[in-house]
Parts: sequence; structure tokens; C-alpha cells
Amino acid sequence: MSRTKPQAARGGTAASEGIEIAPAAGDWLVASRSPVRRAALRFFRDPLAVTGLLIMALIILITLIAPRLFSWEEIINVSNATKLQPPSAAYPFGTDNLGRDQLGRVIWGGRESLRAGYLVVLIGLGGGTILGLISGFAGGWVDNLIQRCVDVLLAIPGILLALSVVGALGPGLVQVMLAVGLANIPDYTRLIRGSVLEAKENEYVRAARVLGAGNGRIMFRHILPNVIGPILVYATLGLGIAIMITAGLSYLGLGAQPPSPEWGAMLNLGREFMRHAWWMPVFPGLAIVIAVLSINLIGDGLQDAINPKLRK
Amino acid sequence: MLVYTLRRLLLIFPTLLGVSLVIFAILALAPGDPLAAVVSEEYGNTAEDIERIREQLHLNDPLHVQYLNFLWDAMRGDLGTSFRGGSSVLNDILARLPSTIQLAIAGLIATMLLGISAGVLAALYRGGLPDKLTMVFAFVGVSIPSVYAALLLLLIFAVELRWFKVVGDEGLKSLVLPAAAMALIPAGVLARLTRASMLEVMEEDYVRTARAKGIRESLVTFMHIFRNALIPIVTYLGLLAGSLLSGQVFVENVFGRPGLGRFLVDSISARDYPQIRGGILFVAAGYVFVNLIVDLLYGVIDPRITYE
Amino acid sequence: MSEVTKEVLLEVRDLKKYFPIRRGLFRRQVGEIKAVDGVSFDIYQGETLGLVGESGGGKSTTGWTIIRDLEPTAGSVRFQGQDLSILAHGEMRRMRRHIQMIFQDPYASLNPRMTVGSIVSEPLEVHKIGTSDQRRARVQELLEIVGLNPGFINRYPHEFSGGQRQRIGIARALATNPTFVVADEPISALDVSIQAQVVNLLWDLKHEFGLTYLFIAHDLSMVRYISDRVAVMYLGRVVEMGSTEDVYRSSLHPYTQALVSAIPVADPEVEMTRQPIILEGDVPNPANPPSGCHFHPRCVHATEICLQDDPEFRNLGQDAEHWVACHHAEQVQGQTFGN
Amino acid sequence: MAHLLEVRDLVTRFYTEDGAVHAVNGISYTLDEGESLGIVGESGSGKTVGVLSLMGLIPDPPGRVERGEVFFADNDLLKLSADQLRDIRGREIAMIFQDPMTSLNPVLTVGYQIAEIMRPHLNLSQEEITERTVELMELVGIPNAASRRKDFPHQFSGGQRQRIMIAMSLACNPSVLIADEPTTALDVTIQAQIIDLVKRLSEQFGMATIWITHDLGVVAGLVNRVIVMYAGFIVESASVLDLYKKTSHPYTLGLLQSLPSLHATIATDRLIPIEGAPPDLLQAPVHCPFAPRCQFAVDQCWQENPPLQRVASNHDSACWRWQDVRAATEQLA
Amino acid sequence: APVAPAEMEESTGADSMMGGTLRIALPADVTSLDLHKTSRGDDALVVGQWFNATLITQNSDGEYIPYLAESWEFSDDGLMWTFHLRDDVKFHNGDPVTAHDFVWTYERALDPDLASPGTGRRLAGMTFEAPDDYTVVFHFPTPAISLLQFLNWGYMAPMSQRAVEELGAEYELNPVGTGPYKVVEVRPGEGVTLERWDEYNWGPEFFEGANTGPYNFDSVEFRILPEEATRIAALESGDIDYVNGISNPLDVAILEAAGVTVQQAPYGQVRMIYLQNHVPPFDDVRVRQALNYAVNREEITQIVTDGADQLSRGPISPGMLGYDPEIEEECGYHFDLDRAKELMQEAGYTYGDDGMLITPDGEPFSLTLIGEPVDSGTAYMEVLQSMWRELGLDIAIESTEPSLLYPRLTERDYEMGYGRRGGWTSYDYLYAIYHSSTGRDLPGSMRSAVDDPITDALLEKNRAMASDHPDLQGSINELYCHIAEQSYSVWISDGVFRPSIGPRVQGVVAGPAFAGRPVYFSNAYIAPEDR
Ligand SMILES: Nc1ncnc2c1ncn2[C@@H]1O[C@H](COP(=O)(O)OP(=O)(O)OP(=O)(O)O)[C@@H](O)[C@H]1O
Ligand SMILES: Nc1ncnc2c1ncn2[C@@H]1O[C@H](COP(=O)(O)OP(=O)(O)OP(=O)(O)O)[C@@H](O)[C@H]1O
Ligand SMILES: [Mg+2]
Ligand SMILES: [Mg+2]
Repeated sequence: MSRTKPQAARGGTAASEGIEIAPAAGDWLVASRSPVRRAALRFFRDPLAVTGLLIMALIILITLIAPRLFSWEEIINVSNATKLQPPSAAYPFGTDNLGRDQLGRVIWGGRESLRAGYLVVLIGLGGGTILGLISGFAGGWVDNLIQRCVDVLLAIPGILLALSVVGALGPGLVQVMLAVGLANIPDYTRLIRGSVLEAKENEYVRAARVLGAGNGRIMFRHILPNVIGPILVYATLGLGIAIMITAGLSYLGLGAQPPSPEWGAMLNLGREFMRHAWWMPVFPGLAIVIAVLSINLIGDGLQDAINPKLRK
Repeated sequence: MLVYTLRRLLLIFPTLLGVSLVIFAILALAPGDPLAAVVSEEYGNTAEDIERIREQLHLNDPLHVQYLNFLWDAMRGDLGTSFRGGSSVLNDILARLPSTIQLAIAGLIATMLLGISAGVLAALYRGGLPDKLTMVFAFVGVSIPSVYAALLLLLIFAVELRWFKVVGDEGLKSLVLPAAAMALIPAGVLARLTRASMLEVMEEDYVRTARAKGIRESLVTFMHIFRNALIPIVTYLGLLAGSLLSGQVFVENVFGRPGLGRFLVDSISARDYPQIRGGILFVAAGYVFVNLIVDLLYGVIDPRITYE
Repeated sequence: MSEVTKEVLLEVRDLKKYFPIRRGLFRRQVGEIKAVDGVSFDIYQGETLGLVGESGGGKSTTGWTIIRDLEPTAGSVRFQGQDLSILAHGEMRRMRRHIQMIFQDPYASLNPRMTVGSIVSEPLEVHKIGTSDQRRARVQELLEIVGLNPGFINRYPHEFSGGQRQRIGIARALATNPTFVVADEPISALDVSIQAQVVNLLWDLKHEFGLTYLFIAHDLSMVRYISDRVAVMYLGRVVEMGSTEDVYRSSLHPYTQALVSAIPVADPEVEMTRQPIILEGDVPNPANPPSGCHFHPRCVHATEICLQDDPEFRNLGQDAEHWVACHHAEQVQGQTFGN
Repeated sequence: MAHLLEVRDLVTRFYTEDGAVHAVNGISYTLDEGESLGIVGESGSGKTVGVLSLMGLIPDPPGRVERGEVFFADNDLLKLSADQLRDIRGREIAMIFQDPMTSLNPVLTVGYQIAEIMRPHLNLSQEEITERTVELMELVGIPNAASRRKDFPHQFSGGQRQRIMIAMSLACNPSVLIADEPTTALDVTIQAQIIDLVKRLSEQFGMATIWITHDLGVVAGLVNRVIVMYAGFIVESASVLDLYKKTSHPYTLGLLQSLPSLHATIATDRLIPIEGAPPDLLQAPVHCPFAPRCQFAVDQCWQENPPLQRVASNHDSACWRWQDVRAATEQLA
Repeated sequence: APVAPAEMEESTGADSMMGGTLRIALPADVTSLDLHKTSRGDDALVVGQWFNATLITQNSDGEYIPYLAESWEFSDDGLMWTFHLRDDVKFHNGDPVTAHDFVWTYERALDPDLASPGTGRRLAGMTFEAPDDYTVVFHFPTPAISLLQFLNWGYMAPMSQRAVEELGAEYELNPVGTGPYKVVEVRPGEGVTLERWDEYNWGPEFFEGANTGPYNFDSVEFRILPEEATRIAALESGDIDYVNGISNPLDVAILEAAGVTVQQAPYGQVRMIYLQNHVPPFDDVRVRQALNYAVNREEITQIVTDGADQLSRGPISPGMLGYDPEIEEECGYHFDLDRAKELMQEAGYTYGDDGMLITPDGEPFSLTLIGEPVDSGTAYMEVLQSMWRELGLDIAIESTEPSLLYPRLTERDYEMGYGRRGGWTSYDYLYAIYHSSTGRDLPGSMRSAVDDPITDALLEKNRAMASDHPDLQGSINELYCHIAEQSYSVWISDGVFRPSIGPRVQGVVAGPAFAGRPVYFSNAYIAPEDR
């Protein structure tokens, strides 16, 4: 039944042609799918991953159209009359200590926070992946050099790093995110390197080397897909942490400035009122939880999709 | 390996040298003036006053002179004195070290207990209830800033239930709440990491071999799946151990514990250069040490890993 | 095989590979395993050299060291007159187009995250051979050649049985039309029909393109069938080497004799009556090999001299070369078993 | 019912994105105490999956044992609880896996991995276990076992790893040993030793063995009865002698013909592989799976998948034209 | 012999006051206990009230009363102050306290090598002498009698020369003072433990019936709790007895429910917006006035403090010495948006279609407001931003931490600055920010860059007047109205200070707002059953 040979050349007789039940389309369809597309297919068959993707898309969409939902005035105008109102029909998320509508602020806040979060994670993940791969794969003095730099970087507190980046490049949100991303690199580097040290001992790495693959290829094509799973998970969790860290830097005056809302900053402010107005911390917190959750569902889906052995 | 270990231990010195250089570079770049914290706001500072204080704190020396002086002093075990109170930086750090280490160890243990058990359960019951619960726990964990966790724990267990004192020495008991607060975020991360890492090895052939031996499932889980999933876990715990030394300012603040985290953050916001340098050097030494242990552990976890 | 025109493709001289033995927390080196301990041979252009011997005797390690995936402890390997051990990284990499390897372990040597298609086309991509369409066609062709359904190109290794995976590895090794292939047990995981296909294929390639093989295997009947010459390894050393006929029919080394006698025959009637030489004595320890001739503790011919002196590797062949490392080769020869 | 092990109508499939892989399609066989059963067949024909299924070791998902019964000591293994199954695995039915590198845990010493199987099943002290570990390693021909016990799998050669797997499986003197290509990576002298060892154990303890192999030489010398598999079906089942001398299935015939004859070399006579491509297991079989490659195929073969039918005492074949095949065999001989 | 029941009761009664540990929460690490190395307000709590004694102090009515000095007098020109010391005072190390100790202490503070940032700076320009063992004389370069209150500041206490010289660097861990408690242990980052000093018997008469002998608590334990929520929780749970201030008014109810006494007093914590008076647009008094008119002080304090803070309609607020409600009503600012808009238009500004101001140059009118985020700072700035938006002014906020702020202030790299200063308990603070000598070019704190002879004259006149001078209030009022009219700053409010006392502690007496000593503990005790 070698349907992949359209002419059924070798064993096939005229009779065999006659009883081919279905056209050979099935196999050729399979053959036309690239690994990436197969991974994508697996991803989109995973209901949780798709849910995550939809939620994230929705969040991004809402933040994009935020100005149509709430004007900037509504976001910044204070009023004693509406101060600290619990959630109600008029204010589904309640109002904050200055009487501003929290729903509007949460929606606007996503713009800054998500951008910051993603950028920070991407820098950390990108930089850390490359350094970690090189470090773990090359070993020897290269490893030692990179790792000792990582030790140095790890020891420098993020705030200080952010301050100096701002000092060097001038103030601005992007600089701050750059700094926080930079501060994240060592974590990813160590995580990737650890796994690479293990993965590079696999026989298939040897096989790749023997067939003439260069180091770059071995690192990115052979080792990376086999170590990326846990790191992906780490990165997706890092989103929430990145949002909080950038908020902390805004507080120092390095990031977004009031009254511009930011989830992390709102959450920080909410702390003073947590015993008096639960809705102040809860809603921005929930926003972060949902963002992290959805990105994690996506991350999990990706991990499964690139791991052909794992099937649901 | 012994040679490797020794070499790595020796590398502490160049690393610290690197750290000190980087700190100097960073402090030179970082905007902000230490005088803000030294000179208080109220009355009549003259320009001469300010100049005198700057001179006094050696802030006017060229950077390389400051650096060499610092290096020379540091080599003799003198980390200088604080800009603000004039206290010995070394004493300040040593005074905070025991409490910091205590809490770090407690936090590490709490993280491991919580994170690993949750992660293992999640991996074993992938897609099932334990998995979902861990997932929710992890997301809430990483999304709640530790300061909230700390405050909530304090309010519930110390103020409402009175199981603990809000402040006051209760021996090991007073470590429970801070350690729990500290563990919340990392435990969430660790749980997810453990799960992901275990999923990577669960389908390996040797796991099947282990099952075919008829050994208890718990042994299969721990000796064959978990052990082979350890590398990212140990790496993360190493990173965590380092960061617990310096990164726990909120927990330290809420529980009023003298810790290196608060010390560093305070000294950074005051630009108290000697304290910053000293603090970071200690933290760096901590990282170098922890990472060395982690690297050695790699070899124990996976004998194929060697560093030659 | 006309000796006069023989052109040496690969020249292995006094090759050694020792693995350190480490113990304890700090993994202190407490000794070494002499996996390959002074091996020399030539492989001629277009020939197939069978490498057989004791399992654990250092065959794979020899293969690895030749293709320089393991750095030799000592010795040299020349390929087409070029000393491989002094090649720069990039040069060696380009050289690999011509030197390929089929791996003993069909499971571990395939990247579990890559599809069959990308595994097989990888050598082509690496050496920048062909356009992507050509490569695709070549992959399909290769899969067919090794007897795999070309429709499988998007499947992952774990979805295959052992023999199917082995064939993926073979297809990969042949992709670039190499000059020299180290085939480490290329067929042992295959069913005999596929074995026949693969052996035919290897033969055809050799015939058409003058491919040269170092064929490592345990299946002595297949080695005999396919090889021009055979080398027999025991405990890190080549103990006998010569033309296939000579080695099988008139083995000079007692170990070779034992091997040949133990070849199972696919005929139950013959099998019932076959009397293999069962080697007595303990399998020696490569970390601490026996003195003198490594084989002496298990050898029925061993005498005092075997305990003391390393036998010289000497040529006892008349018209064709026939090398052996045995003090008593001349006596042994008379008692040839063989079937 | 006196059989030690009886497999009835076992069906196992893998559900992949491309569709269901029909890996095992209703195989039945029995195994008696002390008996040695060989399974040969096309690579990818379901030999490994077949035995994994009866051990309950099919990864689920994507695999699933759809149907069938496996009786062992009056229990249906497929219906046992995990705990009950655990008592049987390793202790009663031990398995040697096909691939020794990936089947051994790279981070545990081989000594530990051998000892591990004894702990739950044998009531031995730690010292006794260590002792037995060393003994087993020596039994399978690993030199210096007392010290090499502490080495890790990657420090062993392919054959040595395989021997470690063998040592492991023999540790508890199982009643059934399933060996999936156990000797492919061994040199013939060691192979002979191992075969000898297994034979001895069979005689001594009545251990039954299922021996999956491609080496028809080993089959000829070792087993009593042989099952030939193709495309997830048993296509022929016979005593060794019958299989070689009274071959009744064209696939078996093809296999035998693929072997190099005794003193042939490739330069003189070429091997004759079976023509055609291996079957696509994604398609549910409607006709004889071997038909596309079969010289004997007739229309009937394209219409109906032949069932396994008795062709002589103790000899079954799944071929409509088995008589012609047998005639051809005898003619060749 | 057995003790008579009556005696017993009496003695237990007396004893029952003594004992127990007073636990106090501090919001930040103690920087140093060496008086000349810091001047931080948080440290002052330890330094001033507990282990040191000062020359003079203030009673609960705010009057200056003797402490280590029995009496004092000013020379007629106000340039020389003479203090007569008690002769029975001892340092914690047993040495007697003499005039020489004071002189040595102050000269140490002025030593340029020591570079004392706080004390030294305050003493700048002064000289000291000790004509005899118990007389200390201060010489001033210009009359500054209103500065007398500084002597009530803990950092002006005498230090023991012997202890400082003997202990060297160790001194700050074992400081020696003259107050009711001595330091027994300093745990950096964690706290300080003090122990009662039984020889203390020079306590001032803070109020009628004040205990002038040793205090009642056996020891005082300072715990550093940087998080306000923790301090509240600790008060609630009874693990802490005293917290110096609670910032969020909403928390008062929580504390009171737990039996905590929360006092509320104005504090001299002025919140204001500093303007760069010498540069446009603030060189135009109409613009400055418009800003003051456009601030709705009632609303802002409602929003941010639930109305707890006192309003500052002008330069002197209710928590300060010299405050006069009548003059505030007359010269202070009341919210009047229309007037503010008029003023802007008079100053040449116009309104665009969107209701926002356009400068005379035709540019949109927008300014930057910088400030620290601490203590509701951001909230104040955001509310002001919103209010001035009504005026048509577009404000961008830059809220940054102090060490980033400081260089910008020094470089005058800002237009408007939000400031909050604690402890400005007297009208005299005006000198520091509006006198021309504090100059527009000086580095350091937020300054208003005022250079106005009339203002200078008024400030100097006030400074030379003693607190009992009959013309003092009139002169202050004159100053008030002048500065208000000039509208050098935008004054907003005066913070409320909320010392909170846990239920275990009895007998605490409230102090005056401007004494820098919110409550008196001299008679306080812990009931025996609570110890
Ligand atoms: N996880 C899986 N997913 C999909 N298909 C699988 C999976 N495992 C095995 N198969 C398929 O099942 C069929 C039977 O495989 P099995 O391993 O039993 O073959 P085998 O007879 O043991 O072959 P060999 O002799 O080569 O080891 C093969 O065609 C294989 O492709
Ligand atoms: N990485 C290693 N570390 C230590 N010893 C090793 C290592 N690799 C191989 N050895 C040892 O070297 C010897 C030779 O191994 P090699 O793999 O070359 O044998 P082989 O002849 O290929 O055997 P087989 O036929 O069983 O595959 C063995 O004793 C083995 O234990
Ligand atoms: Mg090998
Ligand atoms: Mg198999």
C-alpha cells in the first residue's frame, strides 16, 4: 500500500491500482507541511494555548483602542466627590484615592505596562539565549569569561543598572526598559547555559558536528530547541515581574510619570489603601494576572508544540 | 575537577575586581548626588559648606584615584565608611549578614518545599487538577508583588490570628512569615520550571525502562524523572540564593528585618557610594560562590558534564 | 584487488585514545581506560575495511577518533595525505563533507526535535549543496534508497522503530556523496531484507563513486560478505588484519578463530551441530590490561612469553598482506576452525 | 490454559496528527514455561510495540492498546491495577530494551540501575544487592565489575550497555524474559555467552523467553518457535525448523532469501532484498498488507486480508497461497 | 520585721510605675548616633528625646524652659547669648557636664575635617566660650534671637570629650549622653536598645507635675520598621507601643479600634510649590498670584488627607509659631478661579479654543513640576495638575527620588518644585527661603530666588526679636502680608502629625506642635499587668 508512490511502481499490479480507495492526497498534504507549520498546527489545536492567544489579543486590542473608550481627561481628572468609591455600575472597577475611574486607568495602563513587560522579557530572553548558548557550548575560557561577567551583572542591583543606563543614555522609558532587560540577561544566561551543558553531551550533537555542522547551527538548530522549554516558561512568568520592576523605576522617576497610569504603579499605590479600598490593588493586580496567565498559556502551548514527543 | 574548583575559587578575585570596576563605572554614570542625603534640607548651606563636604568625602578626587584608594583599602579589609553616618561599611554589612543569611536559607527552603512539590505534582498530573491549581498558584504568586504577600501574611497571621508577633524575636518562628512571603514568587516560578523541565524528560526511554522494572512510581518520579530534570531547577535555585541575599527589600521592610537588600536599596537611593560598593562586593562574592556550587552540582547531577 | 595500484586514502598511525577514569566528588582522575591503544592501518581508495572484534574493544572509539570527533591521545590520521589532526576548525568542517559517519546508536544520534526531512537534508544545507528544491528532491530520493517512505519526511524520530531510525541515519550519512564513510554498526538494527537493501546500496555507491568504508560490525557473515579486508580488534589493539578470505579462512590469531567459530548460521540444522569456541577466563579490564599479550589469560596457546612480551604486529601473508599480533601465529594457523 | 503467557487479539494504535498508526493489528500467541519464542519481521512491523503493549508500557497518549487480552498466571495483564502490574514487571516479566543508550538513565550509575530492580522484588540486604549486582555484571562479561559498577552509561561501549540491560533484566530470575534485539551490538563471542546464559537459566528455572531479533542465525540456534511479523500482523508462526525448511509465507521467504549465502561475497553475488516499499501503517489494512510486494499476489490477495490459518501442526500462515510458497521454498532448497 | 500593710501598698504603688519596656517603631535605619554625623529627623527621635538633654526646652505651652541651663540672657544687640548651667549634671559615663564640654562639642561640630552636615551647618559663623565651668557664651555675627528654638534640638546636646576620644570609631555604637536613658546596644538595621539611667534627675518641668527624676520604663526598645503598614499592624497587635506618625488618615480608625490613642496636631509640615521667582513666567507677580488663587485648598486637603490637614493660605501655617488666623483671613489666598484667570489675562496670556492658556509669545503655556514621590507627594502633584488645568495651565509632573532631584535643584533645572518640609515650626523658616542671602545662586534646597529689599528688611527685623518681644506678632503679620502679596510660592497646607500611643502606655502628655517633641514621656508608665 505504498500510496506515496503515485505510480505504485514496484509491487503494484493493475489490480492494485484499481482498489486504491482514496486519492493519495493525504500523504502529500503531510509532506507539504514544514516543521514550523506542523508546530503551528499543534499549537492551534491546543485549546488552552488558543485561549491564551485570544485573551492576549483581546488585551492588546483593548489597550490599543483605549483612547476611544476613555479620554485622557477622564484618566487624569481628580475629584473629591468620587473619591474611593467601591465598584458600581458607574465605576465597575471603583475609583482611586483621587476619585479617578479605575477601569479607564487599568485600560490605559496596559499600554505602558505591556510594552515595557514585553520589551524587557525579549531583551533578557534574546541576550540570555545567545550568551547562554555560547557559554555552555563553547565551554573553557569563553564559558568562564561569560559566566564571570554574569556574576558581576547579577551582583549589580537592577536599580543601579537602570540609573546608570539612564545616566549614560538620558532619561526615558525605553532606556529604563533596556536597563531592566539587561539586568534580566544573567538569569536567562545561567538557565540556558545549564541546560546546554547537559544537552551538548547528547549523541545527536556529536552527529551534527560530524556531518560538518558549524557551531552556530549546532547551537541554534540542535541544542536550542531541546533546552528552550523551561526557559520559555521562565520568560513568560517574567512578564509580570518585569511589569512590577519597571513600575518601581517609574517611582524613582525613571520611567512613566504620573498621572500616566501603569499597572505596576497602580498596584504600588494600592498598597496604602489595601485595608480601605480593596479594589485599588485588586483590579490592576488582576490585569497583571490575566496578562501573565494568557502569555503563559501561550508559552505552554509553544513548549508543547515544539516538543514533538508531548501530545495531549 | 579539584583543579577546576580551585581555579574557580581563585577566580573570585578577578571577578570581584571586575565588580568593583563596574560599580565605579556605573556610579560614575548614574545620575544623582550623594550630597542630597548627606546635607539635609533645611538651613543655610553655603557653597563652601557643600564644597567642603565634597572634599571630605573625596568626591572631588579623579575617578581613578578614588578607585585605587578604594582598591587599596579593600585589599586590607577596609570597605570605608558611610557617607551618611560615618559608620564602618564592613561593620554595617556584617551586622546584617546573619539575619540576611538566616532569612535567605529559610526562604530557599520554603521555595523548594512549595515550588518543587507543586511542580512535580503538576507535571505528573499534567492537565489535571493539580496542574491547574499549581498554575493558578504560580500566576497569582508571580503577579502579586512580594510586598502584598508579606503584608497579607502579616495581617492574617499576626494581626488577626495572633499566631505570630508582628515584630519581636521569637527565634526560628519569626522566620516563618518572612520566609513564606519571600518564597511566594520564586515558588511559583520554580513550580512552573520544575513542571516544564520534568515534562521534557518524562517521555524518555529510560523512564520506560524504570517502569518496566516494577519499581514504585514515586521512585520512577524522583530517581528517573526528577533527577534528570534537575539542571534548570538547580540553576534557578542558585540564582535565587544569590538574589535572596540582596533582592528582598520589601520583605525585609515589611517584617522589619535588618537585611542586605534594604541596606543596598537605601544606600543606592542615598548614593552612599562606600555602602553601595561594599554591599555589592559582598553580594557578588555570594553569587560567585553560589554559582560555583551550582556548577559543581551540575557535574554531580549529570556526570556527562565536565569542565575541562 | 591488484595491490600495485592501491592508493592509500586513509592512513592511521599508532592511534591512541585514553579515557580518564574519575571518581569522587571532585572527580579526581584515578586511572585511564585505554580504549584505543596504538592502532595502525591503511585504508585504500575504494575498499571496504571491516572492523570487527570484541565489544568494548575500541572499534567505535577508533571510528570517532579517525573522524576527529574525539581528539586522539596520540597518533596521527591522514586523509588523502592530509593530517587531519592539524586541520583548523573550519577546514575540518569542510572536510566533513567527504568523511561521514553512520552511528551505532540510531536513537540517540537523531535530534528528537527535528523532522526526518530536516535531519537528512542537514548535511546538504551545511555544505550548501543544491537549492532547497533540489535538496528536497534529494531527501526524498535518499529516503527511498534506504527503504523509507518518502512521505515520512515530516515525522519525528520517536515515531519510528529502531530499524527505521537507523535508515534515517544512513540516509543522512550518504546525503553529501562522501568519499569515506565510517559505518558503525550500520545494519545491526535492520531486518535482513533491509540489510540486504542497505548493503546493496553501500556496494553500489562504492562501485559507482569509489566510496570507501570503514565498516564496523558484529555480524561477521555480513562483514565477510561486504569487506575487502578485515581488521580484528581486541582490547584497544588490532590483533589481526588481512584480506577477508585470509582472516576468515586461515585466521592467525586465536581470538579471531574464536570469533569465526561463533558466527551463528541461519540454518537451524547447522546451528544444532555447530561447536563454537567458548572463550574461557574473565573478560579483561581495559583500565588494567593484562601484561604482555592482552589475550593471554583467555588463550589456549598461551605460553610464558605471552605473559611477558607484547607480540609484534607482523605480516605473515604471502601474496597478500596478512598481519597478526601473536607470538604463536604459526602454530595457531594450522588449527584453523572455520566453516 | 496451561500456557504461561497467552496473548489474544492484541491491537495497538498510535493516534498522530496524520491519523492512526496501526502498529499492532490483532496478534495472538502463547508462551509456555521454559519455551523460547522468537519474533522476527520487518523493521517497523510492530515487534517492539507488541511486547510493550503487554507490559503496559505504551506511551498513552499517543498510543493506546485498543483491544486484546494478555493472560499471565490467570490474570489479564491489561486489566491489572498499577500496583499489581508493578509486582509483575521486573519480577515476573523482565524486558531488555532495544536501545541501550537511551534506555539507560544517563545520570545514574549502572550499578544503581541494576540494583534498583532488585529492591522491590527481592528481599535482600544492601550488601547482598551490591554483591549480586557485581555478580550479574560479571555474568554478562563486564570486566572489573566491582569498580565499573560506579560508572555511568556513557562510559561504556554500545555492547557493554546492552549487557548491562541484560544483567538488569536477569536480576530477579523472571519467569518471562522479553529481549528486544539484545545481542545486536555484541560481538559473537559475547553473544554466544549470553545465549548460553539464557539457555541455562531457561533450563534451570524454567524461564521462558521472547526473543526479538533480526539475526536469523541467532533465531536458528536459540529459539523453539518463531513468529514472523509484517505490518502489525503475525504472518507466519512455526517451529524453527519448519520456518526455515517449510516456509509458508512469501515475506518469510523473502527474508531468508535476503541473507548472504555462506561463502558469498558481494562482489560475486548480490543480495536479494524484498522488492517494494514497506507498508504505510496509517491506512487500515483491507487487503493482504504484503500484497504490493508479493510475487505470489493474486486478486484474492487484493480483496481480502488472509487470516492466520493452520497449515500444518504447530505451523500457521496468513497467506492465501501458502502452498505455492512452500512449494517454492522446497524447490529452492 | 514585717512591713506594715499600708507601707507595702504604698511601696508597690510607687514601684508599679517603674518597669517594663517601651517599644517604639522607627521608620528608617538609624544613620548614626554621633550627633555631628547626621541630622536626620528620624534619628532625632532617638537622639533628642531619649539619650540626650539640651540646654533649654519647651513646655507644653511652647514656652522656653530650663533644662541643662538654669537660666540665660541675651546681650542688648542680640549678638551674645549667655547660659548658666546646672552643676549636678553627669554624662552617662559618670563625668560631670561642664561649660567646656559644650564648647568642645560645638567646636567639634564646626571642625571642617569632620564636615558635620547638620549641626555644624547650623552653628556656622558662631563662636563659643566658657568663662567658667558653668557658663557658656554664644557669639553671633548678626542678631538671630528667634534661633533660640534650635537649642531645643537634640543635635545641640553636649558630648563627652573623653568618651569620643577614647572610643574613636566605636563611639557611635556606644554614644554617651545626658538624657534619661543610655544606649546599651545598637543593632544596625534592626534597632537600638536603651536602658534607664537612674542618676538622671535634671528633668525639666514640661508641664505641671512633671516627673523630673528617672523615667519609669526600665528600657526603651527602638525597632526599625520601614513599612508604614507594619507599624500600624504592630500597634494594632500590641507589639509596638509608640509610633511617631501615621500618614494615612484612613488608618486612624483602625488604630483607634485597637485601643491606640492617635493624637493629631499640626506639625509645621509645610507643603508648598517653589517657584523660580527671578525667571519667566514667575518674574511676573500676577502669574504667581494666579497660581495661588487657582488652588482650591479645601478640595485638595479633602482629597488627599480627608480634610485632616490644616490649610496654608499664606506663608505661615497654623502649626507654626507666629500664626495668626485673622491675618491669614485678611492676607491669605482663597480659591478664586475667575480672579486667577483675570490675572493671567492681565499678564498678557490668552485662552485658546480648548480653554488652555497661550503665552504672550503665542506658545501653549506648559510647565514642569518636579518633586519627590514620598508621603503622598505624587497625589498632591496630580491634584494640582488637575486644578491648574482648570486655569488653563498644562503641567507635566516629574516625580523623582531625592538624589536625582537634588542636582536639578542645585542646577536650578526646574520651573516649579513641590516641597514638603517637616519641622518648620516657626515663622523663622521664612528667612531661609525668602531672604536674599540664601541667594538664588546657592546650591542645595529648594529656593525661591527672591531678591527683594523690603522682604529682607522685614525678615531681619523679625529675626532679632526675642519671643517675648511685644511687637513681635505685629511684625510677623506685616511680613506675612508682604510675602503673601508677593506670592513667592504657592502654599497649600500644613500637615498633621499623628503620634500614636499603644494601650499599654499610660500617662503620656501631649506636647506643643512646635516643640519638636510631640509627646512627653516623663510621667508615662506601663501598667504592671501589661508588662
Ligand atoms: N510514538 C509513536 N508514534 C507514532 N508511531 C509510532 C510510535 N512508536 C512506534 N510507532 C510506529 O509503530 C510501528 C511499529 O513500531 P515498532 O517499534 O514496534 O517496530 P519494530 O518491529 O520493533 O521495528 P524494529 O525492528 O525496527 O525495531 C512503526 O511503524 C512505528 O513507526
Ligand atoms: N566517554 C568514555 N569514558 C570512559 N570510557 C569510555 C568512554 N567511551 C568509551 N569508553 C570505554 O572505551 C572502551 C572502548 O569503547 P568503544 O565504544 O570504542 O567500544 P566498541 O568496540 O565500539 O564496542 P561495541 O562493539 O560494544 O560498541 C570501552 O571499554 C568503553 O567502556
Ligand atoms: Mg561501538
Ligand atoms: Mg523494535
